Amino acid sequence: MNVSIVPALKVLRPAAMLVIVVLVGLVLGYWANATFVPGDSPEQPIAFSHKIHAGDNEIPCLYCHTQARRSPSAGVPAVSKCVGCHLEVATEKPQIRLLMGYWENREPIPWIKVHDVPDFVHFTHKRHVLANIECQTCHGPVETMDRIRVTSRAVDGSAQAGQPWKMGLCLSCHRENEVENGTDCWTCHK
Amino acid sequence: MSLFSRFLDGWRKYRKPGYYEKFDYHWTMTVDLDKCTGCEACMMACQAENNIPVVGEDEVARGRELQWIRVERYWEGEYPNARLRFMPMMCQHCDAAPCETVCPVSATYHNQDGLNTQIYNRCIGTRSCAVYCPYEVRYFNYYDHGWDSPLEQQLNPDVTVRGKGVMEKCTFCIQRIRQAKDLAKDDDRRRVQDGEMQPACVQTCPTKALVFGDRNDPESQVSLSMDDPRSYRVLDELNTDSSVFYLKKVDA
Amino acid sequence: MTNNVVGLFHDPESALTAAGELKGAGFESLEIMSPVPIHGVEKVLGKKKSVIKNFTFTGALIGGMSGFALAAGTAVLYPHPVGGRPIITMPPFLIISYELTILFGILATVLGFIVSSRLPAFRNRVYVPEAAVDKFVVTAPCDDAEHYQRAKAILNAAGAEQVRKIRGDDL
Amino acid sequence: MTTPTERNDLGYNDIHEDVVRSIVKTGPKYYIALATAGSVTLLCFFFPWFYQLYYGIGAAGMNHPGVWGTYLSSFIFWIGLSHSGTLLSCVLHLTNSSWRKAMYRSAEAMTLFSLVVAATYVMVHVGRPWFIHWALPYPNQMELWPNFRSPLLFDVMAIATYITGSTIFIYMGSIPDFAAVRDRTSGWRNTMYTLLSLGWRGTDKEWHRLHWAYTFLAVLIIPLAVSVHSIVSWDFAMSIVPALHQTIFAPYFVVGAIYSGTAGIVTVMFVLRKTMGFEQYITKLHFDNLGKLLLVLSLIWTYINAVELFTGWYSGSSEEYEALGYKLFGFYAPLYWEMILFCAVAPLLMFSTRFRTSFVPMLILSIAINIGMYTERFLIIATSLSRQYLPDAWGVYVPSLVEISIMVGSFALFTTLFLVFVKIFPSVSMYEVKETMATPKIEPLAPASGSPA
Repeated sequence: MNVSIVPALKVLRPAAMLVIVVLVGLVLGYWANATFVPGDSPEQPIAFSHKIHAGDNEIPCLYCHTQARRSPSAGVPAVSKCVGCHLEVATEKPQIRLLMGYWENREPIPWIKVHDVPDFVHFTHKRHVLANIECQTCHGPVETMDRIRVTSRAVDGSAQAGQPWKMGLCLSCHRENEVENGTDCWTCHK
Repeated sequence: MSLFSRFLDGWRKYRKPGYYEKFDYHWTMTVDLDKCTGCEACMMACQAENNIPVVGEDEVARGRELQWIRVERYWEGEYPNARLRFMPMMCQHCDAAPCETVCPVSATYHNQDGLNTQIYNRCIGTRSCAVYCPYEVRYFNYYDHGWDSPLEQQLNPDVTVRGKGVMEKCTFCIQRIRQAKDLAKDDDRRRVQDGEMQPACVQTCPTKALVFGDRNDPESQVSLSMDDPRSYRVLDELNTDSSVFYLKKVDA
Repeated sequence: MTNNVVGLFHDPESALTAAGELKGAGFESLEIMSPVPIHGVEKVLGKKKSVIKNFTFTGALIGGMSGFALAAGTAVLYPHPVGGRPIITMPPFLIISYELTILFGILATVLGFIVSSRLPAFRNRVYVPEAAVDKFVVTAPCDDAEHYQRAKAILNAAGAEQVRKIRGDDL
Repeated sequence: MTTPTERNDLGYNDIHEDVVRSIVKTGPKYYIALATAGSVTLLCFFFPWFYQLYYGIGAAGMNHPGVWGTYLSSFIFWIGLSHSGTLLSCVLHLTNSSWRKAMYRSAEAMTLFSLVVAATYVMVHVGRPWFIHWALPYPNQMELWPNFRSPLLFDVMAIATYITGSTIFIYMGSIPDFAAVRDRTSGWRNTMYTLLSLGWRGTDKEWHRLHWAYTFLAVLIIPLAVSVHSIVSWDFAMSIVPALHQTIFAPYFVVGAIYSGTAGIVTVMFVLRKTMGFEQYITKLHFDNLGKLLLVLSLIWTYINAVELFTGWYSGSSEEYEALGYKLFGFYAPLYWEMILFCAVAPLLMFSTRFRTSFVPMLILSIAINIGMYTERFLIIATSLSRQYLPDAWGVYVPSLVEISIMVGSFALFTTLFLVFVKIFPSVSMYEVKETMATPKIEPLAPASGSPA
């Protein structure tokens, strides 16, 4: 007669394999989702390209998002702002005709909001713009994007496509720059 | 800064109590009970400013009202010689607050403005802070309260709408304090000036019984009011070191 | 693969006697299996020392220190001034450290038990199921037939109810 | 050595048979009991809880100022009930009391399951249980950690340690028994017991190691158990609420916990004895000894209660006076006097040996004590919160139907867990009962030849 736990382990082998496969699948799935699946990037009513405007033509962000330096929200430009240029520029392109359609109907363009801070956060663009923080610090390389896409920054500073903002990002930056009351919860949550 | 040097730095800085005495601001309120008429306008102003839901008759009857400031009524003597006294009671923003130590998740703590914070999205709803608070000024959201349309249109966008299972309390209108500081920064001023900012209740009080300001500024209205000989703090014997001073009602 | 001789006894005293005699006759790595712990094994098979106490002590020590480090370290990483107390508040942090002392002490004791008793058994080991019920069993490895006969004689003389041979390939 | 069994002719093999039978032979009664307990748990515990999760804590009767209610008193009750099993078992192990051996396994199981129920109650109690993990220390990208200065967090740490410790303690004490059951079972049971027993063989070395490991665990768990209920008491005593801010709370809670836990053991012993056929192992001796312990505990408990009243009265503070008067004559006064009757007066019956050795009266008394102890926990919260500093905030708290249903359901949950336990664990420790007996007399396995002189 003898005793060991090996036979019992053998009986459990299929179950253990199943658990391992499921675990590995979960980890792989998470990784693949984080790496390959593009983040939130909805199709806008007009295929506006930040690459053409901010990248190729080097229009400063604040030229259109004028409210960013004055108010908590950066805002989207009014249709008149677009039309101001596009009465002259690239008037024949189909997307511009779409734009002119809104202009003539006196309707705002129903842009879909892409970048949104999580609930319970009061973020103000004004203080960050006035502190000379590059827009790309949080929004990623917008000037290279044809269609805007959620991009945040890892705590180490690298751009993370498809990732929403997390509190650790705000905190690490506030800590690095020794912002006054930068880690006080009431600075952002109230 | 590496983790270890942050640890060492923190150790040196925070080993002894008392570091909190060097607040940037020390927001303080005084309540002149001689001037208070018990009109409860402060309660209404607070309700409107801070998105405080109306819980309804039934819930109030069960003792679940939400009101960050309440006017307590005390009768002294028997009819017909009864005298009525009012005492507006809101979060006292104690510097040695009993509620802060008990929160297991640091949803309430003391910030550098000398304020007792309440972070709604960190709160897990153990309700211990409400038990520990001797002033009974912490209110709990027993349900998700809604606003009948179109009342939701009047919600203050600068204040979080709290959901069920969250503790809430008076913040001295932190959204207004932040705004005042924001404007002060724009003007390259270093400090918020006295009277530049007032919480909703102070702004509304018709008899100016409430005074709000920075205690660190010896010239401020609140500092002068605090030094009044009638000044006292409620339950001072508990050593909560509260930031709301009451000026005693003087009987004629 | 070594063969084993197994003697079943029905009381602990005769099992101990048999074990003593086998040891005297030069058999080594004797084991006594029993349904209950036997008193007096140490006199026959020699004193045992366990390393468990070292595990427990080390675990408790590490637990106490890491408990304090956890509480104090996390408090300075994100300082939240609370109730006018210092950030590194001794009395409550010592309570955390006390609890972790015990937790790590317990976990280390379990580890010490597993290490020192060589459990779980991943390789087959000599076993007699009756030992879990009411028999006291003496086992000794024996390589050849001559050894086996000698052991059998000793066991029978000590009053064994049964002597079995468990061959190496059975294991 | 004294034999705790009534019949002295019991052999090793009889015990073996009895215990294995209690595991493998399952009658329809068992399944009926399990199904009943399980469905009551589902209906009375989980269903109302989900209702409460959906609508918010408002489903319970809590209000302002009674923000804590029966959820917390049930939590303390279950934590308290957990105190006797493992603690008593450890003390009796270290003092080498032989009467412990037949009952300690089920007492420890009681500890474990009470703790599980108590931990569940924490989830029921908090307003947003889906964020309960924020109270656990784990690294995160915000470097934001729980507040280690909070007595509630001491609770988290202490209860986590206690659950770990008592699980390990009951498991380690059962390893030899798992091995014994392993040899008698087949199929999935055999697989389970092989793994649980780790390949235990009962060699002299293994026994030696087990003895020391077990002793060290016992030594570690005694201070742990004392600390757990002290910490629970600090949830209250560290506040500045008039009737809660008392230095005597830690010993008060520990004594109360052991008291109600011991009464719980008496109840469980009685039920096990009747339903599992352990009449021979759980005897008058156990009831007698537990009765003596209960009597001592009730006297200490009464004394501490008197001290609590005295300090309140002697303090001369108006808030303490008010709270004290409210406790004795206020809204909750009938409950207070019921508690005094059940926990201080009725246990005096146990001065009589005849009472201690009668099973049914002991059962009734043990249940009465636990009802009284539950009331005590409820009163600590309800009366103290009703009368605090500012008279404007005085109020009364009454539990709602949801709370009462969850309380009933928690007992069913405990019963369900316990019913599962008796079919997996040998609920009487075989090897330790064997240890108390003389060398085996009957030999059903081997032929009688060669029996020693």
